[in-house]
Amino acid sequence: MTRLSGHLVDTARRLSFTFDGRAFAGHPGDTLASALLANGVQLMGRSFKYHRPRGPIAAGSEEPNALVTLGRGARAEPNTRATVAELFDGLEASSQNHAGSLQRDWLAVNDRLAPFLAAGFYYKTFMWPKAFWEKLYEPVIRKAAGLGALSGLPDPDAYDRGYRHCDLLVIGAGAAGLAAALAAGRAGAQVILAEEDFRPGGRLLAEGGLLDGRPAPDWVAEVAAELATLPNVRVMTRTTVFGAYDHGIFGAVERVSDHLAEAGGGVRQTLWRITARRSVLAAGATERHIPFRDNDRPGIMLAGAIRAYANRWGVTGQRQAADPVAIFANGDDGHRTAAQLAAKGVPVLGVIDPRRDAPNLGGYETFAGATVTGTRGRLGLTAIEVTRGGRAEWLDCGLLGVSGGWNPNVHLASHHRGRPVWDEARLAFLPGPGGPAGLIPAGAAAGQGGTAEAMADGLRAAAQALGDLGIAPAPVHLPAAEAEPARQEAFWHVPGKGRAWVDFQNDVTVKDIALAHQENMRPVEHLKRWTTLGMATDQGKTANVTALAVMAELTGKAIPETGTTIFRPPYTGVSLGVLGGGDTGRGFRPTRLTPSHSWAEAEGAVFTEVGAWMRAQYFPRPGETHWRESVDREARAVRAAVGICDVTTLGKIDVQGADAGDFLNRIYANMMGTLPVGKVRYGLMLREDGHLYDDGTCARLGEDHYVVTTTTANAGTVYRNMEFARQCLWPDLDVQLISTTDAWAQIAVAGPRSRELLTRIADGADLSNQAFPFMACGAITVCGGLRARLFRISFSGELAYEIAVPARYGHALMARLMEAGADLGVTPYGTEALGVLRIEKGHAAGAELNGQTTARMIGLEKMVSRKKDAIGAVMSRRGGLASETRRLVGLVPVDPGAGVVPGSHLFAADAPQDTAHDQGWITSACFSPHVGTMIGLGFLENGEARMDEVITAANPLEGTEAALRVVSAHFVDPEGGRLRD
Amino acid sequence: MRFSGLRLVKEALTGHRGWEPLWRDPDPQPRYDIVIVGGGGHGLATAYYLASVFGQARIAVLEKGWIGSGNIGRNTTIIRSNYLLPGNEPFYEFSMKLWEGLEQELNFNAMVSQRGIVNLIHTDAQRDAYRRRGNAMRLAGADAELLDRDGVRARLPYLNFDDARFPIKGGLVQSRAGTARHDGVAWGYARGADRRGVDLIQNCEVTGLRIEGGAVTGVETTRGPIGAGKVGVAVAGSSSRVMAMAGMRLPIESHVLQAFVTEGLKPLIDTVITFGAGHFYISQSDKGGLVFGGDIDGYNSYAQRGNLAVVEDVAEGGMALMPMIGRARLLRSWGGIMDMSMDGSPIIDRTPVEGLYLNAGWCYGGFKATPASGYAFAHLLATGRPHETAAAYRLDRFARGQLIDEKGAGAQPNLH
Amino acid sequence: MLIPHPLLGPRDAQEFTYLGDAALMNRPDPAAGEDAFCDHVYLRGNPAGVHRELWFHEQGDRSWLVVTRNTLTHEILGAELATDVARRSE
Amino acid sequence: MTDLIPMTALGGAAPRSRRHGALSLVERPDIALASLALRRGAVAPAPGGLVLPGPGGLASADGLAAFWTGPGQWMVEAAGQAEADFAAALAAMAPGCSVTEQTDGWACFEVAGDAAALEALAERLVNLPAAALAPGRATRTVLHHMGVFALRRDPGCLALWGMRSAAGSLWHALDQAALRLTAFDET
Repeated sequence: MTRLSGHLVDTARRLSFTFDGRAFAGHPGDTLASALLANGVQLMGRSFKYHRPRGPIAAGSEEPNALVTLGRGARAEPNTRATVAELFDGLEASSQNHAGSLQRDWLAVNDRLAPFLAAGFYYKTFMWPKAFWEKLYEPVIRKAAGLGALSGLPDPDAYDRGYRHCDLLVIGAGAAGLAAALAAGRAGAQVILAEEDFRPGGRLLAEGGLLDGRPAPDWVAEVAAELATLPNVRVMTRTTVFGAYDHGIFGAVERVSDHLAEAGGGVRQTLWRITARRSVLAAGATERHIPFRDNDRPGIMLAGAIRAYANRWGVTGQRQAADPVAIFANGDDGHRTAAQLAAKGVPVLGVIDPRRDAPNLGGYETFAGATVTGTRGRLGLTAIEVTRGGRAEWLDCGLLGVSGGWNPNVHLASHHRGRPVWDEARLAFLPGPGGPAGLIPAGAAAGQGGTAEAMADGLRAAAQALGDLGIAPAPVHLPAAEAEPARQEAFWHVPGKGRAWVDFQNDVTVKDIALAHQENMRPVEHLKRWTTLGMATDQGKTANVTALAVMAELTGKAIPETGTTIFRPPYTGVSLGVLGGGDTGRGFRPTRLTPSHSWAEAEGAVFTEVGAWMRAQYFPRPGETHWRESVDREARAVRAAVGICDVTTLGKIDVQGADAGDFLNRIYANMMGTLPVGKVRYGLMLREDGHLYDDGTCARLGEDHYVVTTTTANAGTVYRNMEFARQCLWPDLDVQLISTTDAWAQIAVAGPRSRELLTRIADGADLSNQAFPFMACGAITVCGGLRARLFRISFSGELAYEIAVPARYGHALMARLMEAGADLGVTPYGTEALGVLRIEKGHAAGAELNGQTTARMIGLEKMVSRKKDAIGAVMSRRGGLASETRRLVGLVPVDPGAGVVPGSHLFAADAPQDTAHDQGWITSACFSPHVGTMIGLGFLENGEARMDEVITAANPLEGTEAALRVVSAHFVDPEGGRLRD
Repeated sequence: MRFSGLRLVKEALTGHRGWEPLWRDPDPQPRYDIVIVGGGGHGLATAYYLASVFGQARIAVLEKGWIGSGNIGRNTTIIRSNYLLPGNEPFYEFSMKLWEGLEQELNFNAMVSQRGIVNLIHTDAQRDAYRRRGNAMRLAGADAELLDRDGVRARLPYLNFDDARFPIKGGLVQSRAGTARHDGVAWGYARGADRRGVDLIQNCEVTGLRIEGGAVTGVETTRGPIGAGKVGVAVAGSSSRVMAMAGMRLPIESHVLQAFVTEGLKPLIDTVITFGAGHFYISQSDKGGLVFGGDIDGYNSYAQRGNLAVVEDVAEGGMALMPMIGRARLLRSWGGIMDMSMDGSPIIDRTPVEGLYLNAGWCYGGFKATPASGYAFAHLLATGRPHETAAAYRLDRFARGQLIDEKGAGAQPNLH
Repeated sequence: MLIPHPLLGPRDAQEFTYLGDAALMNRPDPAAGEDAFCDHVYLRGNPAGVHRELWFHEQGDRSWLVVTRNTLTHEILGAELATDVARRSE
Repeated sequence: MTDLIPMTALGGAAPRSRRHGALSLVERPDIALASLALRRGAVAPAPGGLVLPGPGGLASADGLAAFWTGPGQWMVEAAGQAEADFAAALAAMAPGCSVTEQTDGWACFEVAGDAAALEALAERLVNLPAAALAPGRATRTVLHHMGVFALRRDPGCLALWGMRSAAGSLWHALDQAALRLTAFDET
């Protein structure tokens, strides 16, 4: 069809696109909907429940019917509103939610079954037989439900995230928003103007009015041009502000390349978190329809949408240009549409208006005191029934515009659960109290819907915001708008037989509301949940207020007494891709690498995750075919010779200050202040509730200087808790804290030949047992003068050290130790062997320190000093903790070949295996090369008193069970002689 | 009136004129034997079981808004009994068994769908912890199954197995877990209680507790004073506020948990998946929306709404786990107020005030607990003794040090 | 949310870690006994309204702040360095 | 001098650099870093004549630079001193203060380019008002789940100090953001 005059589409350029495989052409400036309408296509989708044929009713993001799938393959995007999809060359769209073709959808049988599918029907049936729900009913329902389909393939596009800060965020670039942005921009405020459309102007592009005697889009272009010159103003088109969060934070999505055939390697969309000191909500208004019998056919649209298609896109929605157009309206606004269409030469049948004193603005017939009471046309409107004074007549009609008044887009104003208030004069809900602080509604969103009113209200809002911000205003001249008749009368639906749709997408009719009323589902929320009204993709934008009015009529109450409706984020649907934007693959969260990572990689290490860290798990050697072989070899090497392992991941906190010792006495359950300079002590940390939460060593490097080590997992928590103690509990202590975890590469050198190895690199330091005994620490140099810290501590139970050098040398130090110790049998070992060594020694680690256990449970209650106060000391002694009988024990299988499985539960040998008889669980297990069998650690009731008892470890989850003997948790050198030699 | 397919056919053919109100809207009586404060899932279930199982009469449920307006109407609808500790697991398994017969019992289709749940495993240490949990479930009579990586891949091929920051190494599965239609649960219990004579009184906010001589004698409400022999409080989210009327402080903080649903989509995800490492869980509703959530916002709140940072965090987790959802659109988000207790487990107990009973502290486990919570609370109210599966949910367990701390997070409610 | 840092101005709450009731600063004297500690550890203020609470600027200057915030509206009425508060109460 | 050969945080023998359109990224392993904290009640020193800045500030003088990290706490940088024991040198310049070696606790990446390009990148990385990253300002903040110090040395240079162990992740985040930004510019 040829376009009407005066549109904003670039008809000089042609864009090809397809819909359900059929090729069409449109132009830059078109949406998919405007281009399809221009091609005479009305039918674009099917409704959710009854699969009724549907066409667009709107020209904006509120569209509930014309949902299509854009693109294909991994880029297929379901449920896209054709009314906002910007046309580009090569666009592919397909209709959705039908079985068979869009024209012949066999699921439309549901429409025939509609009486059985009334509101809430599924709550009343499908209960028998019981097993059939998951097997039969639910799969059938699920298959029929849903709208479009995801491809099931990973989203191939890139998304970005960003943060912007401004003095004033203006939401919406229509009459009010442009005026507000211009005023604030000229005044020098930092302004962001966000517009969901690809073109600023809002309804000014759609209304067909004049400003200062020129087409309104000309003024829009002038303002946009001026705003572009202001460095303090940023205009963001294709950007939807979808949510208002606390303290002036807004979520916005910018569709960066959705309108491009090729994204060129750039991002698809960007999520902006905008922090604004003040905001103006100039989001406009959404027209509402009037339910009447069979009001859902393709070709029945909102009258304002018809006006928009005619003025902005130069198209009307009939299938043939000669088909007559009618308007059904309860106010003057509908008459404006008719007059404009008539002036553009569109055949206008007339305006059907229930008001007896309905006006006539010229160029069409007015059917005063009349209503539309029926329609015909299976896949598109062909005729309407007009009833006047009890007389009905059918009239041929190819397009019907419906106008029931306008609902201000109050959504963001109610995102903080502030309730909109009813304005009887405007027949609309306006933003109420309790809106986001600093958000000023303006223009149609505030009920000021006329062009002149809206512009003036935008200025008022800007002035208010500037006043709040302490910025002096600058003058703005507003152009004169034409008079716009806007009288209306409340008229909510046409009563009568048949089905009259209120919520199009979810197929909720006036009858469904009446049924909800009959069944006492009358509170608005019950109504919505019982009927699914307002739960469709438009979130009730086109339905809620009308439904409320119908319910009010049924209950005989006024609308505000019946309820109100609030909205939650997002304003329109936001893709999960952009919400979760950025790195979602391996870069999803940071990865921490140890200083010797690349060395370990070169050595062929297999890595494992520990917290955010990647650690070498074991180092397979040629000929080893199973990880156990490698681990056994590594563990044996430590017990027999010497092994080296990067233990940098343990947290390190540098503690300095005159009161550092006193402070650490309060942090650790055991005494730390008495530690001599040059010594290390093992320590336990409790939560204030008395439970154990971390352990590690504390080294005193100087009179006022300690280094605390934490477990890898708890480094951050311990630091935070220490800062809490320092700042909030004991602010008068002289203590300074700082983390140094990453600064030092710390290498464990463990095994009977560790001293020998270290001596070779220690620049002549005396490491003899006398000079540097067990639990000594000190500064030395290694490898020709590199500063280092040496700690004689042991996790393996062998003679062992940890040596720390600046992290940049960690890699080289590992290599040097390997070189220097080649003749000693030096062996790198990973976390698996580390685990074997510590289990053999009975040391607690993460599985034992899981936040549910106590010092008593791991047999260290004596470390909780009674001589001083420390965090958790008092609470560790209360009844429930003091009477705890579970103790950490060692476990070995009675049958040497049997397995020991962590996570098994422990039972007395002859006890029934159920919750009531559960006596504990296995925390850790491994094969012990030293013992020659699997061994385990576990918590067992009265464990200390049950040495040598044979118990049962049950693992019903995997169908295994083992007889285990209870032994001491110290499988190796229980006297601790080796580590002191 | 009994609901059935036959009835539906009859009504459909006669213009639906015969459907009766799902419940009455009675005015409050001057006095009841038992007043339940809170017309949410737990309060309604309590009233239902008091009337149906424990033979109590003269019961009222007082609801400040509309029936089901609390967390029963704003959650992610998951039911499961996959707990670790002996204080919890038997209780949740009892709840699961009640779910399994609920719809027939209530004559209301709450769409209990046992589609299973998969808790993903990413490390060896996590597998050990889940094995301990799975065994605890089996020992309590629940079902549980441990899958390896291939097992998970066969079942959920669309997860990110090849480019994941947290590689999937297995999963703990409970096949009997699943989802239920949350509103349907509230309505089913409400209708069942109403049919057994319970007065459901909406728009009736309790503004005070009448306590004389250390015993509760009634409540003050926005609809006038109501006498009561016993008062049971089941107002999760507002427990601290209501119990403050009795001068009590609770080991509870109120926190907001956000939840999310996408636009409707054809069937895609046929189970419930939890991704602990990415703070994300998801299922798909019968209507087609992907229903998902993550962590609580983390600060005390009564505002029933959360903030953007958490929205992003949850969506990031979802994208990392299943990048196929990138082109689905978030339709709606909402926030519910959780009673976050100091050990992450609930309280069903008497209080120091004679006749005043408390059901609170559900953290985000409240929905799945609805049947057992109602049953156990009714048991306590009717008999004065805790139900055997809820015996550990005592108010004094904190002082005694007998905590039920599944996560081992300590007295830090926002970590549970 | 934005936390009005007394030294750095408004900063996004994402930089902070939340702890809870500012009464956690009032650790009982060790001689006060178990009951006092139980109250301190488990019974915290949970008002629907103005709440004084602790936030740690973990991804910032590592200050603990006492923030006064309305839990019904999330409106923030003020923020102070916890050390200032702690020293004042000593 | 030791004969061990150091490795940069990104695992190379030499610092890494990369160019994306108007932006260049470079690793700076040469800068020594030490933390300095005042003892209780002490007065701020002026190490090497450097006046230690107030909250959010960055100051430099005579080859040293310092940025505020918290009440009574600073990080002090010395370009070209990474191989020396800079903490010891700083301790000597600031007697009575708590000084801790931090050189290898952190990894420094500098982004250079014109101010507009830098700001376009910065707004995609960190959530800070423009004033917090104006020339001469520095602050710790969060960047893609990592804690970083962001320093605007001058209009054309933004420095980011991140945990050394996560240097690869930080580099990746910067590199990807710059890449996407420049791709966007070209479309």
